[in-house]
Amino acid sequence: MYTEKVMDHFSNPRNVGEIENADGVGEVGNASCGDIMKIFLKVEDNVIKDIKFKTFGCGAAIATSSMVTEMAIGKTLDEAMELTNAAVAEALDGLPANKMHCSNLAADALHEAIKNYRENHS
Amino acid sequence: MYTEKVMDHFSNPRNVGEIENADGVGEVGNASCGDIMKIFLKVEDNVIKDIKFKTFGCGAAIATSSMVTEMAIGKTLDEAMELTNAAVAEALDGLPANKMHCSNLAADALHEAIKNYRENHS
Amino acid sequence: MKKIYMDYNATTPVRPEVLDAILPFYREEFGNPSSVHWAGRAVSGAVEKAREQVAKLINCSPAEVVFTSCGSEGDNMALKGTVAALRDKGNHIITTGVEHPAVLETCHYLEKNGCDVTFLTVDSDGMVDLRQLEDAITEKTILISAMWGNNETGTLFPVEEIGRIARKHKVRFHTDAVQAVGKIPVDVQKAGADLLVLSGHKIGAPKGVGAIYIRRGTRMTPLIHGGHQERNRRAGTHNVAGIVGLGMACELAGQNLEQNAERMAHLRDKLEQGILNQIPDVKVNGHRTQRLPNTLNVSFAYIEGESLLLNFDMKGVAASSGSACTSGSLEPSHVMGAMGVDVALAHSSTRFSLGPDSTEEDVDYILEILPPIIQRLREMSPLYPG
Amino acid sequence: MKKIYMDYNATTPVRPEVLDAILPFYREEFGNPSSVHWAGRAVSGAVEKAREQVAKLINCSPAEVVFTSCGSEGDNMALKGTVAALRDKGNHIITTGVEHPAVLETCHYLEKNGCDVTFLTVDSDGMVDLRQLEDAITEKTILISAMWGNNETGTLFPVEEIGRIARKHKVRFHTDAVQAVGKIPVDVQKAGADLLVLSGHKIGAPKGVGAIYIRRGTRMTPLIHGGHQERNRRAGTHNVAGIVGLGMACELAGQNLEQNAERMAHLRDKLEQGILNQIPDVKVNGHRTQRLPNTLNVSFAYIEGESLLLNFDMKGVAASSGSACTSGSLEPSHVMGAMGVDVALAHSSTRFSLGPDSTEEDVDYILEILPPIIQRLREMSPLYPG
Ligand SMILES: Cc1ncc(COP(=O)(O)O)c(C=O)c1O
Ligand SMILES: Cc1ncc(COP(=O)(O)O)c(C=O)c1O
Ligand code: FES
Ligand code: FES
Repeated sequence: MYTEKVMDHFSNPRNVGEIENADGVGEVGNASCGDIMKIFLKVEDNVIKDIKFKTFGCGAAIATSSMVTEMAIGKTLDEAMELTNAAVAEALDGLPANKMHCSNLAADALHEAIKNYRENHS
Repeated sequence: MYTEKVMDHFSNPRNVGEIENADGVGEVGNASCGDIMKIFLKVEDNVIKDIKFKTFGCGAAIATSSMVTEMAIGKTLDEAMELTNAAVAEALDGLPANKMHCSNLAADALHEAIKNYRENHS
Repeated sequence: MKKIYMDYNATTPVRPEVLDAILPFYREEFGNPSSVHWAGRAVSGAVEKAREQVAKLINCSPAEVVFTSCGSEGDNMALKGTVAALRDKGNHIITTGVEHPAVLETCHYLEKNGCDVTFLTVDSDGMVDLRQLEDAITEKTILISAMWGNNETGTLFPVEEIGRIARKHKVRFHTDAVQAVGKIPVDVQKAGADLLVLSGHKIGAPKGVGAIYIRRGTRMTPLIHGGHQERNRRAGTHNVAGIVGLGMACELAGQNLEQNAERMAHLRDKLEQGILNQIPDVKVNGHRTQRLPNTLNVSFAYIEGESLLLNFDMKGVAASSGSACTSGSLEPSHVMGAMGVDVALAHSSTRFSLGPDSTEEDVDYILEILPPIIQRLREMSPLYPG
Repeated sequence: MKKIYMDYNATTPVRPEVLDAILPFYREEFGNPSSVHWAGRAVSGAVEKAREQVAKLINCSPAEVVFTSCGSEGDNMALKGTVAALRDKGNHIITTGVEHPAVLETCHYLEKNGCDVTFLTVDSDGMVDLRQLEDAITEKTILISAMWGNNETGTLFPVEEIGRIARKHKVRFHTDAVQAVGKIPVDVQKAGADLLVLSGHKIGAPKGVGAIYIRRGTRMTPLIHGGHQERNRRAGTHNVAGIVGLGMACELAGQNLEQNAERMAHLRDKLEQGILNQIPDVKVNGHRTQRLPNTLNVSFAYIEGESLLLNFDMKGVAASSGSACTSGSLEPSHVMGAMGVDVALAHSSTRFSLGPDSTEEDVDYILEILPPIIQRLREMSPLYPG
């Protein structure tokens, strides 16, 4: 049911973990299925230098978490804010129809983390 | 679905035909399935000397017709009047449940033929 | 003894290619298609492939195909599912007097439960009258259910025109195509059908599997509630082997549709002519041109159907009959009755239905054994004038 | 890669003896059991033999067995058929919150159509309270529907006592025994059941066949109207191969019932102990003694079920989960919910269900691969305290 890309990111997730003294932290829960995702950021000169995630959720949730961290790293915060759920799903070569909602977790958590950074540093 | 006895009487029915100038003729129709049976008697000294049948009906109807003629021949009219549908069915080693009504044809036609004989000769 | 099967409208042997396609799903591929693990995955792909194969044969999209356990389930679902879903719209159903019991008995049940049902009459060929159909439509009409091809006589209804009338009056159109699918081209778009039912065992797939086409956007209440299978339209663990077999059978049927139809029609016509030439007092039942290519229904006057079948059977020939005696029911074929065939001839009606494997030799053999059997039974019949 | 199947409650492989019994009915014996000729006769005998085999396993008479296409159909028939037949008696149904969707969804449908349904609660072991059951009975109660063994947790309801209460109050008793039949002794007389549903694919028969026991004299409206099959209780051409397979599977299950149950319980207990000994923060879901011998349901705290299943799958292990993520539905297992398991732990619930072919090696392998998988996933979890 999952694409190869999804299974790759699910079985070898990139950037799992926490960042101590992170510059920004975002946590979102998926209202529809009760799953949870947390993103940690290290930011320098408005650029995401390091990013880590922790996820309690299905295969799609873990894969999108992993993918979004790969897509975000090295981007400016403004660029990262434009990353959409659809873009993440597309980068994974698609998700099953009943799993599209899982991709919401990833981009939302990233955006929350950036907002959190901006609140802390404004 | 039919016993060997039924199939034997069905495939080699005994006493098929008509008796010209029969002493008694009985015809019955089976109200429930539209089938028809006709019995012809030759009677001497109150004993059935010859008997023939014609039947438009299912395998069970033909087999019971054949059987009833075999059972009746040589019997006195009083004895023959006591032949029941159940006895005919039993002599055939039974009939399927949904075919029990067919056996009604045979004994009824025999009884009608005897009554017809008695009416003609009283 | 020679065995000649002339009862393809009753059921068909499973085609060897179908059996080959099925077997892996009884062995290594035993998973539940709803499962996420290896055992489920292979299997769910196979179910979706079969859905495409069915969709292709009847020209719809795979998402419009719902798998069922048989034609009867499909017909029950079409009728009861429509009545439950469109209760707010109306309660009137139009059908015909010659439908299969899966439609007729369901209609009788629905009548007892608040529906009005119009049973259209047919003429002596078993054909409906389109004007009568159109006149029967009221504001409360929610469904027209008219079969594509009749199982007893082979008479084909003008489904495209029925579909046009249904669309014109915005009434849903269901067609029981159990006998038509695989024998003649069936196209749900051309027919303008909203619902269409087919059954696997009539086309070389196993017994116990079927499908219903549900046009996208057609509101339906499920007949079987429960799990999320079939997009919530039919619960129950998939009959994977059966479904795979149905898919393969549809693919095969599509490949050889025209040739098979021509071959069968040729043999059927030869049988028909042979019977009419050799045997007096025979009546062909059903439409002479608008008819399934494989079906021949004849009444041999003065002879009751079951006794004829048993005699055929003793010679290895399998056919079927519209006689009440065959079924153990009380009335002979309701189809013959609706066509105005008299009761004795209805009792005499005999159906030969051919299949893709039928041969010239089969037909020759039947034509050889038939006359003496008929003669013998007629001589036993009190109705026979001699 | 090693493949270990631990999902027998989802479906089972077809037993080789069952496949052997089935195959002739895909080849030479292809007739329709309703036909009177040679092609039908052999087959109708086989269907009746299967009926006896099923009857023997559950201790009823063959005439009380009606073949269906699956457990879901059986449950729908039991509920809807009772409601339609007993409309004059009442409209109240009592069931439990942990039934299979085939019962629950049907009850929700019936609720929308004029029935009152009481959903009994269960305790944290998934057990019903008999007093609560008895108190729920009113003058309008027509049916108690309570499952024999729960598919997710294996918890066994006290069916004999439920049956006694039902009889005492002259209420009909239906039990969904899909998970119990073939795993533990099931006796409809002892249970005092009026209706009982089973499904072939849970006991080594093919998918797409099942049966419902209908106690003699129990008024039922058919779910599928039409032909005269199954004494007018279920129309549709018989799934002959499936039915023959179901019969054989019942016979096999009956032969080895106790030994299989003991073997499975031993292995299940070993798996349970092994998990509890090696892995912290694990909760066993379901009753610890009143439980199917083959079922183990555990929640691995902090881990979501689907991600666990996928990791198992990568190691060749097939199991299942009560997580919403597995089904793509919005809510995690309603069974866990009814037992008061908190949402996160419900998401974590994982079911291992064993079968007669499960081995010690299977269990050892799982116990070997499990700890690192759990460790890895917990380290990825934002809920894990570390
Ligand atoms: C307890 C229970 N009831 C009913 C069913 C439905 O059976 P089937 O899948 O044959 O429709 C299942 C199986 O999923 C079950 O476990
Ligand atoms: C026209 C028609 N409709 C419906 C059915 C019922 O199909 P099934 O036997 O698969 O239930 C049949 C077959 O008997 C049929 O010929
Ligand atoms: S005589 Fe008609 S069913 Fe036997
Ligand atoms: S995160 Fe729950 S279904 Fe994907």
